[in-house]
Amino acid sequence: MSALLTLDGVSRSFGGLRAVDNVSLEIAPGEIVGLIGPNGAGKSTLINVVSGVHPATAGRVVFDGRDITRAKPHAIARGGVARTFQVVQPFPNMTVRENIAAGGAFAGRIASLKQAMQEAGELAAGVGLGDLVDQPANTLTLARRKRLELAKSLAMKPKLLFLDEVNAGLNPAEIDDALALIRRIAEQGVTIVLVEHLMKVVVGISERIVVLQNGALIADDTPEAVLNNQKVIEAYLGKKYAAALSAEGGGP
Amino acid sequence: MTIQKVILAALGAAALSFATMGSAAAADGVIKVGAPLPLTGPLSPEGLKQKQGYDIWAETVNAKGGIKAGGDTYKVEIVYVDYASNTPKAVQSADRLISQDKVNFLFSPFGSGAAKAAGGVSEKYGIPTIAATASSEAVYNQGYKYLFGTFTPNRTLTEPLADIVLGKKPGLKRVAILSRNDLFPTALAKEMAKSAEKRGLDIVMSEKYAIGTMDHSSTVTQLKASNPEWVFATGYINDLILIRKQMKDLGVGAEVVTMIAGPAYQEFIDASGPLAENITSSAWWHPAVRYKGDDVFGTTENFNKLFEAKYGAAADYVQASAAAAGVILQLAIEAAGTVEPAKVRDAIAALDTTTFYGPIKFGDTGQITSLEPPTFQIQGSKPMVVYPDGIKQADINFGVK
Amino acid sequence: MRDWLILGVGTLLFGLLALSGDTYLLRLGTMLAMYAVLAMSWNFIGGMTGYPSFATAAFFGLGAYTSAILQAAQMPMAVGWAAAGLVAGGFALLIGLPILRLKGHYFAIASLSIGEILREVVNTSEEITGGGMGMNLPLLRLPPEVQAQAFYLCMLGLAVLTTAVAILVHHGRLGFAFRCIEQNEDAATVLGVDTRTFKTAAFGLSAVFSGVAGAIYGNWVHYIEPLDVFDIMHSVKPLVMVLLGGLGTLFGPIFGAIVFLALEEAVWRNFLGVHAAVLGVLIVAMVLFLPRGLATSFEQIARRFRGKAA
Amino acid sequence: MIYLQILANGLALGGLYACIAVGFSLVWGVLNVINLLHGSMIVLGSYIALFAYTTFGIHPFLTVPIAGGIVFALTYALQRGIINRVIAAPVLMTLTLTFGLDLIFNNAMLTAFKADYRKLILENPLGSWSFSGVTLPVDRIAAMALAMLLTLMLFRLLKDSRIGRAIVAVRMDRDAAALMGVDVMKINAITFGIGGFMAGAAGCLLSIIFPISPLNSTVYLGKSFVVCVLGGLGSVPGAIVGGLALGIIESFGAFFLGPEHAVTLAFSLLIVFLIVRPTGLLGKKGYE
Repeated sequence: MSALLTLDGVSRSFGGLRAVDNVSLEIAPGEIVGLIGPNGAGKSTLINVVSGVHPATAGRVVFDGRDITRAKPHAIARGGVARTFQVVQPFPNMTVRENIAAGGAFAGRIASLKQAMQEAGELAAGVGLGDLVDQPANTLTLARRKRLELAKSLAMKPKLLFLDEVNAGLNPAEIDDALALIRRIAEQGVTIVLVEHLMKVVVGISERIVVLQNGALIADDTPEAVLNNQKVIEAYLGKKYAAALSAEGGGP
Repeated sequence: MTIQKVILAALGAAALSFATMGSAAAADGVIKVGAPLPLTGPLSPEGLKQKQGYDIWAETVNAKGGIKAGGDTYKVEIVYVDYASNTPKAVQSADRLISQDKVNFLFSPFGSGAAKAAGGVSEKYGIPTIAATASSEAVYNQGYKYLFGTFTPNRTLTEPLADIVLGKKPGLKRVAILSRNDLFPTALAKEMAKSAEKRGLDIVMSEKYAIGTMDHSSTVTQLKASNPEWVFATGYINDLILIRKQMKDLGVGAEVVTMIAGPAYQEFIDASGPLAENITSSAWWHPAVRYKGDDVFGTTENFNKLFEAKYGAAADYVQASAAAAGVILQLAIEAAGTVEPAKVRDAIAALDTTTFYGPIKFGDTGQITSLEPPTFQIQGSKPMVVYPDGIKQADINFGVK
Repeated sequence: MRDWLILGVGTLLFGLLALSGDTYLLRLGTMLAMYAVLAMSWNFIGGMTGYPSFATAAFFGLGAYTSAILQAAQMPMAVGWAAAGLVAGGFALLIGLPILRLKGHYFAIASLSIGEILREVVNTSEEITGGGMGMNLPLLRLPPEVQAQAFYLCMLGLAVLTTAVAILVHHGRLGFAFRCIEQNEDAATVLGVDTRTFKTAAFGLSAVFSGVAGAIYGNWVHYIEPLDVFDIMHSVKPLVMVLLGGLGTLFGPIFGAIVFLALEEAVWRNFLGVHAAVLGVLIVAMVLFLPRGLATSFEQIARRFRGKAA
Repeated sequence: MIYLQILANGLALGGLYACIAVGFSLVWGVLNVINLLHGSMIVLGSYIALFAYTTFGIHPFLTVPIAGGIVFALTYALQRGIINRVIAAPVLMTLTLTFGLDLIFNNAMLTAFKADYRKLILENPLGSWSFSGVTLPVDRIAAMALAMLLTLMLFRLLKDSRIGRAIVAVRMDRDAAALMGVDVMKINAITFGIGGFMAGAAGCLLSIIFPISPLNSTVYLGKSFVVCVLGGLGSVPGAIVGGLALGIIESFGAFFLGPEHAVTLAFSLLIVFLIVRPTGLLGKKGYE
């Protein structure tokens, strides 16, 4: 089975800084992949590279058999790559319904605006915002905004969905709800890349975990293998502490 | 919220007051003359001058009891509208003055362009209109019957200049022409080029500068390189003050430096100080001319005296021409014995008289033909007439450093 | 549906005004229609899409000159008007591609400069445009009242057309995209909105009708000159009208145009020499106290009253 | 030789342009407000210099702190009283507001001073310097030198003083500056005032060079725009580089293309720079 997304030696520099450094990676259809790494490891930049916001300065990105390295963000979105933002970005003065409908009307290729609005209502109900469809987005709480963000992405009918820290700022109960929602989405056949800096959240749900540090890929394995990977532990805890930990023979 | 209410109320009141305004009927015994003028915006200095001319005429007439037509006597009222130096607004103002304020006659807006544009309106309504500041022949050759102008064509400025300069310096050959890229200045520059070519002069440089030019140093540097004997520069007063200063700064001189239209104004002399010395210019009128007229002012001296008493400065050609426009209207109304527009129009066309401004007679197109514009030179910080010989105050000097 | 009804009734009411033979009233009506066209046009890019454009004067002047040049070459008036819209629209698409990459003040200045450049180009292309001498348009050999009625109806027709297009856009995909861009352009992009194309479309829409308005205006006043048709006030006034009426609303611009014209006329008549300052005071007051426009403020006040009554 | 003269003309002109634009650039860069009043403030400075010279015989160069101070007070008050109320509003609002204020202000000057062009004529003209065929007017050189001195002082003020550091902090990150205890509203007003001071000072220096009239304000404003974009926003050295560049370009442009194209050239350059190099010649990152 061929990969849905292939990154081949992808780099992205800002001035002298290499935010993403020679990353090669394949994601198969239907997978749930966790993308983790400490703050500033280049996770969000990698998403920006794939979604075309900051195109790669070197390497190749192939999605669904097409080279999208230089494609425009909106074209990539219409091709089936959706993403949520780490800092949620709703259209503040538009209603929940309109926010979601935008994803359907433009990337989801729904020809009729009416149809898009209707489907938006269903999606809103699906993420638990059914009562709030006619509220302006800027009146929602953070947790609800995150769900709105999710619903917007779903309206795009994506093949591949990047979820950038959808759980940040949520309390444990809200996180559990969110994870359940993500599972349901995955069951519908959407490939998911879950970006987190908290390892705990991704371990339970991911089939595979990819670890970035300083822009470079340092691990790509099953959750268990990654948890025991010395380099990963070092990346998270610092060399000294990691060495002490492994001397005690314990694991995180 | 209360502030919002207050503002809304104010806006509403303003809109209402607007709706109920206008339609003031012409009172008996008053002749209303509409005068759209550029009282704000780039042309406002000219507009304000024109207003002074109209005002002094109206005041003088009213002080003497008004205009007599047939058995009736009329006071004069001038209805001003500021069109903010915006030509279409001038056209609209003219329309409004005629159709809404019911003026009996109209004075054209400033300059050839606006006078031409507004000419269509007065023609439409058949309202006699006098243009005090439009010289371009294109204004008058449109077949309009109701438009009359007090300026002779532009070539009547350049021709006498060329005559007197070459009369005194037959060997002079090299002319440089510099003009502001604007209606009157470019038209005048073209006439100058014609006058020069006709006399076999070499035009060693001919450049236009953009409206709003802040610096002429490149042009003046080129001017220096072309080594002219006669520099002919047109523009508005600010351009000419700056050009003159930069010529001095960069050490450019010539036998003759002519500037139009700045030097006719006292502001040019004040603002240029010693640099104004020996600058030559032409204008349609000059306070040094001496005419004995049949009008309300009588003589040129009397007009000058009244003007100085009222405004504390000598009149220039714009102010005089504006006052002359009033005088012409008055003479025509008195000759026609009525304020009926068509009859007054015929009376204007038939005028053949002399006023403080000079002899008045209009050609077939409505443009005045009887004036002989004087040429003058700034000498000892004063404009001195050097041509024509009849009113000459001084001989032309050569050499501007 | 409601919007079409409003347009229909409005058209009928304003159409009746044409029966009046009062040339002054018709002149005001023509100005009003022209202001409405310019304000509606600006609303496409400035209100709906949120790009502070100062290019209205550029499109207006370009339209006026396109039409005047064609008519000077003996083309019929209608051809001149149609060409004006096409040229202005095409020019906007062309220039929009590069400058719509800019945002905020940068875009504002770039759009402003276009008018300045066009004015100077027209000023220096003397052979074609007459330069600073301006251009005369053919006079119609019709009685003044009939002319006034004809130009009023033409300008009103253009205003109705502009409004109809605005209604379609407002309720359609295009307007939806404009609003997404106005709200958050980056977010819109990753939702699949082709922002460049839509922005350019908004800019083009704002140009087409402004261009035709310039062309009709030229014939109406039968004399145009660069200083006038490229006057920066043609860029600023529509913006003030839209702000007055409510940014991004559908009928706000028309409402704003009516109020603005009434104020302008009242101020202009009653404050000789200081009308610019009075207009300035109004603008300042509006920005400080009515930032969301009259229509929105009326609504708010009405809601308050209803709230109190209940 | 003529090229050397054109270059000298351009440099002298460019110095004046820098002097016109530096205050405007500061306000734009720090407050993110395009101050459309700037041109009128320069004109006000010129009138103050004119009256100081004709009434009291004070040399325009000595009037610089007086005119600067008066315009500082005025602009400080305007910012405190009016502009601060909408400082966080969208670009359109602040632009429209300063446009309205300028209509009021310019009309007031027109009423008070009339539109007539006046000129400050020094009793002892400064004359020109001439060496190896190149002539330079001394008044321009002196004005330019004074302008550079003022600009340098502004530069030091921003770098070394407490207020200067607060201004720079606000420019970098308004919210962070507020969290650090900077009174942002006050700094806004002071910045606006400093912009006004520079405008008033520029007006003084220009009074001996250009005719004076309220109608000049739009020309000064237009030049400020171009200089800012050329040099890069909010950067003091940027205004100098942008000013000199514009002066030289206009000078040679007028020579090669003809003076009627000088204005077109400046604005075309502005658009090209906005699109191709929005950070200006110096490449400093602007503040949107």
